[in-house]
Amino acid sequence: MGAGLLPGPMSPEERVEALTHRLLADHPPAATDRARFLAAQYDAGLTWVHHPVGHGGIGVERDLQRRVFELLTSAGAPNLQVESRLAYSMGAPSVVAWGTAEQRERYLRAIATGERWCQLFSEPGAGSDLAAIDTRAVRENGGWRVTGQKVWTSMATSSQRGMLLARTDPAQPKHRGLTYFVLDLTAPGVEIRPLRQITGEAEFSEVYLTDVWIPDADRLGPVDAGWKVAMSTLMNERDMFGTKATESGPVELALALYRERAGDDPALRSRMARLWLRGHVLRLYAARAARRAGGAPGPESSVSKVGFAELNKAGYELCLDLLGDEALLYDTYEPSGGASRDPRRLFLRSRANSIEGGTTEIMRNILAERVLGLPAEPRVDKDLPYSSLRRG
Amino acid sequence: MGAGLLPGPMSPEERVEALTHRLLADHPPAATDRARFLAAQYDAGLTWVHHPVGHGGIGVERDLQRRVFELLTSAGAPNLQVESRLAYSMGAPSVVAWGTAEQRERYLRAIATGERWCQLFSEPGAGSDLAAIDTRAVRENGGWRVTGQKVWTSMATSSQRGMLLARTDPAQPKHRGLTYFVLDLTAPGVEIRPLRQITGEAEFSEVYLTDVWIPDADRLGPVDAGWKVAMSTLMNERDMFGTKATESGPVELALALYRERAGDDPALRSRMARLWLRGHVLRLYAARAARRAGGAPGPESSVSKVGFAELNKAGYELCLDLLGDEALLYDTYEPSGGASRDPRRLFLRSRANSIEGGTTEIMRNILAERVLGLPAEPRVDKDLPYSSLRRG
Amino acid sequence: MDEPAELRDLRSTLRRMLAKSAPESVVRQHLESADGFDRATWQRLATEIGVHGLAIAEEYGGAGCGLRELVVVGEEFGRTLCPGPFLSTVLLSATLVARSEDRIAMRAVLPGIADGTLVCTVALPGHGSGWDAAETTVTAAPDGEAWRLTGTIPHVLDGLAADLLLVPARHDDLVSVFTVTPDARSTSVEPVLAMDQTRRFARVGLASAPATLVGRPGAAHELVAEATTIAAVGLAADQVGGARRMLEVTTEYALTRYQFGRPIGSFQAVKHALADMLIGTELARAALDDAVRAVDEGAPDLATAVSAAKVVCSETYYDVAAAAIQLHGGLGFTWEHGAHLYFKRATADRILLGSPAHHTERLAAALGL
Amino acid sequence: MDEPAELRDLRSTLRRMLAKSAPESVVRQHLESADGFDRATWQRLATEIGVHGLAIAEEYGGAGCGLRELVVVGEEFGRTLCPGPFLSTVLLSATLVARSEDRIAMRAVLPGIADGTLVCTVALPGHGSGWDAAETTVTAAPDGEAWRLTGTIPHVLDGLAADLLLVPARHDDLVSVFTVTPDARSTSVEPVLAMDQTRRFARVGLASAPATLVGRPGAAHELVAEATTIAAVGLAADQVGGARRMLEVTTEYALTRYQFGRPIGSFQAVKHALADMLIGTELARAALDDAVRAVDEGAPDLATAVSAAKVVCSETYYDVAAAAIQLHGGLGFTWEHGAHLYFKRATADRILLGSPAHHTERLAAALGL
Repeated sequence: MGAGLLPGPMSPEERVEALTHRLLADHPPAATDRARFLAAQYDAGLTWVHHPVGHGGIGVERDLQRRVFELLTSAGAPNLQVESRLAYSMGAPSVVAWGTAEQRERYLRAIATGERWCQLFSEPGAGSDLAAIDTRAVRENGGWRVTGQKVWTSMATSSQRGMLLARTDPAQPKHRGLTYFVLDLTAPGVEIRPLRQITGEAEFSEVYLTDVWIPDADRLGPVDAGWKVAMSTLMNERDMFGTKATESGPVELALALYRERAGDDPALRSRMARLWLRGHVLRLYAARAARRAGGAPGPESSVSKVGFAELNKAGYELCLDLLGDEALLYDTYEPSGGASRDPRRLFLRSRANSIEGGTTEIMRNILAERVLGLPAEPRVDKDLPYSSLRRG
Repeated sequence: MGAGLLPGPMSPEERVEALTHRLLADHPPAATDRARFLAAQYDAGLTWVHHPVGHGGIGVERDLQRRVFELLTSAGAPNLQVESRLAYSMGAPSVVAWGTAEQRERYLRAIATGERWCQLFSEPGAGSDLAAIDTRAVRENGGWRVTGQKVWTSMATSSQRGMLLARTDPAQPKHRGLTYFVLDLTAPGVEIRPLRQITGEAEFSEVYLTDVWIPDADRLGPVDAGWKVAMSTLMNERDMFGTKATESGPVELALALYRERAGDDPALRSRMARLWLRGHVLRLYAARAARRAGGAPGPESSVSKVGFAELNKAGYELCLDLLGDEALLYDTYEPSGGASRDPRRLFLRSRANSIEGGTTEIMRNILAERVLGLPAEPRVDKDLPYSSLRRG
Repeated sequence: MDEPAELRDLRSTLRRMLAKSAPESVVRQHLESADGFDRATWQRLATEIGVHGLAIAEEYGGAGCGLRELVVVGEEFGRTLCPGPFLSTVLLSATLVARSEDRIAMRAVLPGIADGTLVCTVALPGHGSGWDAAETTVTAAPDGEAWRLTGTIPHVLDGLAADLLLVPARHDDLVSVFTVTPDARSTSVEPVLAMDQTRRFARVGLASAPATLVGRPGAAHELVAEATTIAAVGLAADQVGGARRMLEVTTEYALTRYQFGRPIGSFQAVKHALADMLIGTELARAALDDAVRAVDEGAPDLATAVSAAKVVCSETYYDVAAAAIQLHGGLGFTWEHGAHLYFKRATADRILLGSPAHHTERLAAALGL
Repeated sequence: MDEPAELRDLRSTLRRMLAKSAPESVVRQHLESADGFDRATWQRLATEIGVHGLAIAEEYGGAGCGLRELVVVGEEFGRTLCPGPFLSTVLLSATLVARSEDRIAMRAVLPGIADGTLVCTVALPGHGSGWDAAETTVTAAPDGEAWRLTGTIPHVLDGLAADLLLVPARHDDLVSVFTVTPDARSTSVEPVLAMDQTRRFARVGLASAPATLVGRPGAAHELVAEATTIAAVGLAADQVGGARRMLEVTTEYALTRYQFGRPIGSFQAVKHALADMLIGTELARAALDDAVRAVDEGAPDLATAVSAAKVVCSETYYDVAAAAIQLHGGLGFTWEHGAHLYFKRATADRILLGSPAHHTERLAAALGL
């Protein structure tokens, strides 16, 4: 059912509302199979409203997608932004920017109908220095043979595909010899191992690739241009981190504990007020940045990233102090896969906030260099072939 | 009067005590001309007890000098460590380490009898990067013709000589073409201009050198080896900063203001206790470092330097908050040359503590590199001729 | 900058004008002048752009805009350290008189403020924590239709330059606001030196000084609270403007100052310090915008939004100005370089209209902690 | 290190022994064991080096040394996370019993601690701020010559492993210390999971449990205060040892981990973070040394010196361990790397025997603020 069937001249807002209501009327979520509902949503151009017609959109402003999700969520329909976060928010924009017509057709529909993707960039030797990845992809049989080790992969076990960055030409400088693939995780040679962390959970995985064959049709973007593709993926990640962090709410938790336990300790009172203030200002900033950006994430998201990382750490530290002696205890170190809201677990978890998705140090570099225009540090590795670099 | 005239076998402590008492008995400070007293002190080997006999010492441990000064001060005698701080504590050790026999004879006696020295290292273009100095010294007439501008010189107007670092060979890398001179400040071409600062005072000067002629006899150390000579001077400065800072006492001032004004504000109370604690621990550390070092300053003094700089800033900030609305006011911005103890003036003055004598950033580099052994950053200027370097 | 066009125009007009009327050389001329600013220049800002009357109603000679416009002025003045009684006259006095709804007082005061001919100040009983009118020690005694005030106010902003003083004073069981026109007989005004060299304070003594009541008797608490709340947002704008300027100046220095053969801005220590300055100013601006919104909408969270902005902007300006000195090294510590003027202003701005501790306390109370 | 030779010898002997008996593999084996340590290894430390009895008088099987020696042990245990009831048994229990001057109790308890056969703990009523014996909710009732205790203590360190509990309990108007030998009938011991995986806590319930008085009736306040004060110095040593270790490990990592073609330790951000870790550990050691001096001399500034050390060492260890995780990047956040074990221990050490807030309050009181 095309957009053309709708009555009269309407504002984009009105069109989006009307289309969504019609989708919900034609396919009542309670009575419709999930995949069928999602396919109908895609065909109605309501998966990514800013995409062109035929690619899950109707070519209106990206911001209007928010309204679609509001209506869908309150009607009990699936919300891909939450359920397939990486595929929806990071995979799809990269496919749109770099994919062939065939790939857009294939991947966007797959994502729109529920396929989940994970990210296969980081490696043990390539953290902050992401371009130092060592996973090798060698041409073979109209495709690529890939071997290497990836790490810090979220949701690997529940995903069908992975956004993979691999080195295709070690003789070029490190940023230049990389290529981006969309890896089928069921391919032979893919092994996923849970990676246990400080909290006891295994929220991430290590992914071992041993002679995995990838058809060339699953290469996204030109050969040796993977760095640029990966950058467009990452810009969307950083933006997402900002959003995600606003939801995690140590401030609310601390307020609840404060009201329950703080008594009249003036030091705790003033820490509580200060924590609230920090959260308040970061939320104001994030809202302002979202309005300003009109959807396109920029280096400003690094401000939120740094701010929320520090807020979370300070917030859960305050929670711990509010817990008194109970801060000595823990709920369970057994990997439970659960979403425990135990403040002690969240306290431990928050230590990673200044590391994951770009360390605070790297964020500060980005702000200084891209926003303030300060010069990069002298680079010893920039123009040398990757194969000649010192690593470790 | 030589040390040999003293009776029997004595411990070094006893010798120092006995010699000092005899000095005071033979030259009662109240009745003795200052210069004559100082000359007698030098001849008695009590100016730098650790120097060899004949150079103002008796070859005992450096620590024992403290006892000499205690006795002198309580007897009302001059104390060079206070009165000619730079000459006594920085100039003399450099002369001992690098001077010819003739220079030791001449300079040590001059310092011992009251000559004051200032330091002429820093330049507008050479701050943290001290080796970037641009003042040029060219051989002429058995001496050197010097032109350039120095800055941040303490006590220039009350000094007779300056420890001067100048570039003698711009074709060499920047650390290597420097030479160290002891400059007679009354020489033609030396112009001293007061440099006013944030507090309104002009505690420092700029020193302009225009075609100043220095005899080669006043060169300290080999030609083009000035960097090493300067380093030995600076190691003694950093040590002095540690000592000086322990005396400046924002903690005492804050305590007095707190008792006078704080009322029962719990936040001020806890800040006061924390400030006291920081000061307490830094004093413990400084005492420990002094015991450990047995007098020889090392990179540990950077710990004190950083710590006291931060303590002073935090301390005077607390003083300001304790002053309430009076923190809005000031005593006078007229240069008064006085030693005002107004907390607002000390507050402004403290901003320089993390800059002067090596910035906190440089101190952290020193600790990381010299104590922890971390590698230096890539240096773009290390092996290039000074004349080819980019400056600004 | 994603500013609406009309604000952007105001900003650029003002910036051009200030580049001529308040360059650093002019700011420095006034560091030691008695009033701290030049009346003729101050009036020109009023007549040529109408800066002082932006938020004053049209019937009193103003432009009838909101705080949104005035905040642009606050930022640009803060950016240049523009000499003039902006805080005392335009922010505090005009707001207090306008809020009094006393039409006689409004006619007497507002047009003069709008056209730049009247310098006016509020003789607040305290700054960092005591500007509650109830803390006044000045007393008012009736004198026929008029009043006479007696008492001392220790630190009156622009007290020497003021043609008119707004003074909270106690009478019966009430505290009301009065106007006093300083005269040699009943008013003593002694300048007291401020640490912030761009500001002037005076100790004002009133000995049975003739005075006129402004607004309702007993309205002082409310009027002073409203005026200081609005003025705090203007002051927060001053802080954001100053912080932005220090960020720009320091960035520029980090790009052009070479040490160890490369710009100091290429060292991570400098880079990260500047990134923190950037983060601070970005967050401060978000807090400022929100306070402006709350005032202009008369939102229920007004008090919280203003206190939040005052805390954040105070601490940011102070930290940014302190970092500017540090990153300039010795140069930043000299009288000759401008950084110290901003640092001193940041130190004063932090205290004026409520210290961070004071506003944090208000936030804690508002949160019910 | 400018340590006297005898301490240096003790340290190197111990370090050698711990390298064998408590390498990381052994530490990890005990992360999930019930007691958290191995009794045989614990006894070997007693018999081979006499670690546990260093500060116990010779007549009770100890070496009669001072706290100086014991602090070396605390540091080395902290450095390796050596599994064992050092804090509960050697620091708290031995000190409390020794200070009671109750010769019967001393004979019953100290030799067993010294030879490593007796595991003993003090059932403190609270940790971060409540270890004042007066806060106990356990009550004691006389039973002929002996006593019976009833009540619950929620977080008893090494409560499950303990052969003997020292319990402050209330009777009449007094609070006294009693020993209880846990038995199945009258004592319930339920393990509660600790965040610090190197430590074990239990909830101990006493239902008319047979007990023996230790020391004078009513001496609990004094005995617990003395024991916790001395033990706090031992805990500060644990903190210094752990912090030094994290500094070393992170320095090593910064030297060998390459990013952007060079060791991460050559980046100023990493360098300066490590310099701050160094500064912290240096200052913490100075504070620790001073507390040891104060205890061994019985100096009048004892309480101040100990509180100062506990605050500084607590915050340093926490900050250093947190920085260690940050500088290791993702690796530091894994279960596999040891950094999290130190961070968790630092989190617990910060609370045990008084949080920084609690000891700062004591300092403030001592300064007469």
